[in-house]
Amino acid sequence: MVLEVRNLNVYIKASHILRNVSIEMGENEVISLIGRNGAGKTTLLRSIMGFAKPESGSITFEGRDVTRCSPHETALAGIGYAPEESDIFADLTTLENIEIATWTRKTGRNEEERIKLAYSVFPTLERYKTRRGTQISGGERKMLSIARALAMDPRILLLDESFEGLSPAIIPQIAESIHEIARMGRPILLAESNIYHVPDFVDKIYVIERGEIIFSGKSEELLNDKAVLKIVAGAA
Amino acid sequence: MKNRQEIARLKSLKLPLVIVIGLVLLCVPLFAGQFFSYLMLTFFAYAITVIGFNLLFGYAGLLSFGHALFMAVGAYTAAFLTSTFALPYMELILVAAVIVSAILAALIGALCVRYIKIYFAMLTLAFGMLFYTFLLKFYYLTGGDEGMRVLRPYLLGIDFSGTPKMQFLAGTYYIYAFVILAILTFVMWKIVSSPFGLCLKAIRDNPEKAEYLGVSVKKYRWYAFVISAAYAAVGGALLAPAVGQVDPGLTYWTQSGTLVFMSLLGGFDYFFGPLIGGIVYILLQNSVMSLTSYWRFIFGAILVFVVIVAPGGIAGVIGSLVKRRERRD
Amino acid sequence: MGKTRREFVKLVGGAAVGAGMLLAGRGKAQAQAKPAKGVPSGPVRIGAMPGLSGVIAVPGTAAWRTTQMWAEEVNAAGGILGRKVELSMEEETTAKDCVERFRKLTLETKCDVIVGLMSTGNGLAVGPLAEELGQLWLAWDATTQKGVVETMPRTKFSFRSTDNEAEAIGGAILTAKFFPNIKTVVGINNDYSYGRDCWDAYQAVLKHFNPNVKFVDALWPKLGETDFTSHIAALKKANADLIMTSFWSGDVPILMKQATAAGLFKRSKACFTTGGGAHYTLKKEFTPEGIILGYNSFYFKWTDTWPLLTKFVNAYYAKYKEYPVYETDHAYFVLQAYKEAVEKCYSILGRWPTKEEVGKVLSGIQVPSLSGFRGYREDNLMSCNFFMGLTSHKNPYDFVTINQMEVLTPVQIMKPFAGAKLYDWIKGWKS
Amino acid sequence: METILNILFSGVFHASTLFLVAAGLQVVFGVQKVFNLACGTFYGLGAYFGITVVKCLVEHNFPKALFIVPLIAAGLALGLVVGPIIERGLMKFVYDRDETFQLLLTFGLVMMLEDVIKFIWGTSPQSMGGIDMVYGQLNVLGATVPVYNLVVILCSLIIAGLISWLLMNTRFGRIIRATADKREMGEALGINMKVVYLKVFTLGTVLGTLGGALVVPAGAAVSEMGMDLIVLAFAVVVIGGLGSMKGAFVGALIVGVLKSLAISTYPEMEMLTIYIIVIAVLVIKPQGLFGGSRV
Repeated sequence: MVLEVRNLNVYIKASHILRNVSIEMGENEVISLIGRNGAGKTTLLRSIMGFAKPESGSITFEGRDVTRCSPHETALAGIGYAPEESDIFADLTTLENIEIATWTRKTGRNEEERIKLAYSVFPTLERYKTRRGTQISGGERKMLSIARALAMDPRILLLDESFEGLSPAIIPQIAESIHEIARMGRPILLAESNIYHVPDFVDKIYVIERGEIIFSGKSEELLNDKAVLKIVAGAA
Repeated sequence: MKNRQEIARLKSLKLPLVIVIGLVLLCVPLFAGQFFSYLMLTFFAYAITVIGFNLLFGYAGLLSFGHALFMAVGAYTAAFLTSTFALPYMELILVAAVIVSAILAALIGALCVRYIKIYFAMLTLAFGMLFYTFLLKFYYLTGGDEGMRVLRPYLLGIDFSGTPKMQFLAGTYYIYAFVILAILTFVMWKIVSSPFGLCLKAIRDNPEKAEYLGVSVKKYRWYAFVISAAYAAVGGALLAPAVGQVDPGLTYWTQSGTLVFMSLLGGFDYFFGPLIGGIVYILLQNSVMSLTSYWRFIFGAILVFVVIVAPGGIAGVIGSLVKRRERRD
Repeated sequence: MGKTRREFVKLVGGAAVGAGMLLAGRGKAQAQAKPAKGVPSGPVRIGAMPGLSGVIAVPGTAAWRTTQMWAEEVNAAGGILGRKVELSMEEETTAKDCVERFRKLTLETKCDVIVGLMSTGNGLAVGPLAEELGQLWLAWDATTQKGVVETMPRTKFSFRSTDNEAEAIGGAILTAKFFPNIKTVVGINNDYSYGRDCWDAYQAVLKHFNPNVKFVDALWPKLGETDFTSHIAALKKANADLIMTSFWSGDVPILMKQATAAGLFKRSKACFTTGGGAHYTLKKEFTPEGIILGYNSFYFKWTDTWPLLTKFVNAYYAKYKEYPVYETDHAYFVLQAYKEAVEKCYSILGRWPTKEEVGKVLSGIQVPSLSGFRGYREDNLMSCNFFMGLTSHKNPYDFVTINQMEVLTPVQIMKPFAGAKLYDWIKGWKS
Repeated sequence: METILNILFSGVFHASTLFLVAAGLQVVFGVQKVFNLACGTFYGLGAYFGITVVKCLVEHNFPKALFIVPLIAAGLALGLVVGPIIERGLMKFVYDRDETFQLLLTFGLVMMLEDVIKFIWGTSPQSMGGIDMVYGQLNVLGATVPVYNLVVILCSLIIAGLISWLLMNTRFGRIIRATADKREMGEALGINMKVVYLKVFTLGTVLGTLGGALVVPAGAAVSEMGMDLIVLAFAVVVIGGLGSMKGAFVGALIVGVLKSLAISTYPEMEMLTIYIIVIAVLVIKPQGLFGGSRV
């Protein structure tokens, strides 16, 4: 297992947001975390990153316990993160946004290679590399957010709602880029609220509802589980 | 939720305690020296101010760094009425102070409540300093840096000028101030436990949600601002005759800092927190100032310590101790 | 008190030992181990209220140091009538706090006398309080003046400092004397009552001597300002023959320095009525010769023939590596006056006097102080000489001193009695 | 003409020190979201320390004309020592608290440091004597300007240039701009905010101490010099826009020149004008003139 979350319980202020959540991510796996808004997807991703401190449970990444790691330590360990809001640095150009990720984590690849890698997955971005974060479209921001995480040369990627709010024309394009990243041998965790956006190359699906994992399995199995399907599909 | 429980517990357990403490405070002049009574008198004035201040700070979550302005408004009202207009009726002074400060606060508040957090703090600071400059500059009206005399007021229309000053302050005036404090504390208690008070808290915790639920956020903040200003003015008006002189130093920005300090020291999450903070601050200042000329350093260090180690203030520490014991029981 | 005030004073007058004799005897006085007969055994409690922060910190520190030095000296010589002196210090801050601290010193510490306070605002608050509490208050520099009008013409317990505008009047007299040909004057004074009153009084007096002089502009930096480059631009614009200022604290060297750096004194003369308040900071490098500099009531080298001064200045310098400023003498005088008043009372009554009795003796007292004899008038205002002159570089220090020193007497520069109207008084002068 | 130049020079001179202190305030607020009331106190500390260092060197026959070198070094060194001590010793504990607490912490710091200054240097005004006059005066179209004042203005401009270069062209600068905008995202990209905060707070402190050291030869150090400056620096950042360096620059110029102008034309209005502008800006454009852009 590359990433293993065991019995995670997370509270925000007094509310119990994640209840005994366990997920596993194997080598070369693309897994999808499906759940309605407020079900706890983002909190789970943020807990893995170290933004939210779990009350109990453990997070193991490549055999190392990262439960209590601070976000930058988690990132340096090799977990890339593209948040729901993209969080592009508005004052920096596209290129500078990507560059920052190459300065922090040192890997076998040098900075140039990593920037080139990011551009190769998202060629659109190269055209806008001198534009500032405020001057690019929503779809490009999503791309840049993922590209930036990729430029860190991470072992795995956590992508939060990468298709949310995008025009149907761009979704396949981004999905294809994600697929390409996965083919490079980087496992990906894809959080998604809309079941219809989940790409078909996903290997495993977890469904989260009110902070609990209520389903895990292949996508075919989910299609057969009417009860669960009703919960997630109803939200879309 | 926590607060409602707290209120319920307070009602059952703490009410007798509050009454006992109140009675002890009232009887201070009987067993303590005149000077200690005088200190308590200044405490009453500050208590009224911080109790109002905390409606804004603790309940509405708005940090005013210029609240000393309204205290000064109250104090100068007392000065004007007693020395310039020869109208030394305390009740009139109080009413005038409330009216003047409410009008001023309504105007300033209308601008300030559009902002929160650091912007609110800065804007109030700017108004406080504007008023400070005004008091200094409009020399012929306000006496500039020399300030103004505050003559002894009539209480309930009775002239006490025959009584020696300290006897007056530690006697009649003491009781008078205490009664006003008691009434205003009770009124504030009613305010914070009313739907209005609960709304303020809801706004503090989640303004978007409150707006969504149909609460007019700005209007509520504005009300809170005006009420707290009126309280501060009453505090200032009560303080002025005790001191006998008002000066612009009352509204310098560090004075506003003192009010925040008191609330924080006592614990602004609790209704009685600022009162505890006020009394501790005054007693502490009294002894530390006599002890060393570097008392500012000690006070700075205390503030830093409270901010870092005990942000809940004294009441917060007591509260958590009580809770721990309850849990053990 | 069976006796009327007049009788009491007469008695005192009869018994008054020559102050000079007291002075002479003081050094040799055997250290009395025990209090004199009829004197309580506990220490004499003296409350001191120096300002130790902000602008008043410079004179305040000097006064507080002097107070401590005086207490040490007196204790070493056996105290007052054999009672040790014990100091209680409370800082002078805002009026509200001063009132509180004054009450504390009176009611809690039970001080026999309280000395101190510099700010007039605080004096206005504490003056009436002292009367109400029946507490002797000997001010260092605080008055109870509202503008130039004394608010407490008759007091029993509060002994105020010299009139605020005295230095400005002296400055104007000397301006007329030293610079009779100036035609235009510009003022730069702090934006508070002292600054405004000084400017008004200065104008009135100078007009009296020199009716043709024009006052072209007045600048009002706020108290505590530490950068005057903008004001200097305005002073240059005014282009006057003379610049008058009543600055007295840390702002003096700053103004002097920045004005010199901008070449202001190449064109204009100047009158720093109270600049001596921080005289040792006026370095020769940036202070021109030949401008009027006032030292208030104490000039650290006004004479070589007054041993008290020489001894004190040397001791002060040895201890603090600074030369004392005027507030030292205010501080020294009030304590010395208190001590001698108590001793005089004792010589009549044979017991430790009450505060009221001490107060009665203090009215009209004359005692030797650092700047010569000085005293309290019958209206309980300090009365002393003021020292002013033209700056000079001819001295062994790195700062300026004055030559052509003028000693201005209280009769010249202070209203004759507390209730007098200042401007009527000036109008009545014969030139 | 001469008058206008005089007003302008004095205004710009005033602005140049205001800028340094306000810039220190801005950089700390921009990244750490802490409104540092102690920035004025750092300015005072720098002034006193600068005097001590220069006096000591001059006593040991250091060439007077070169005093500006150790002066700047003293300002820098002090900031580099004091900044990290305060950041590691105090500030780091309150980063996850409400900004109110952070403001109050710096308020406590102001009270403490004022007494520290008094304890070390006493209450007497301190100056370097006339050392700044070794540079002489310059006549510009009839206006006499002390050359040292021009040196201060120049230094301030150079520092402004350096900061802008640092922010725009260095990795550290980009990291500052990125984290000022979205701190959490920076962390998620592996940026150690502890280190960033330490550096930023130190930078803010250095700007204050350097400002104090630079300005003091032209005046004197007095114990209250920091207190009032906070209020002016506050006016600068409100007018310029909180967190914006450009805002600090323009705001300082506005406040400096305006103050100078008011003093020369209508001295009664000096401070009132500034407060009225502050309130007007807050009411009309609460983000300040450059509030939109960050750092």
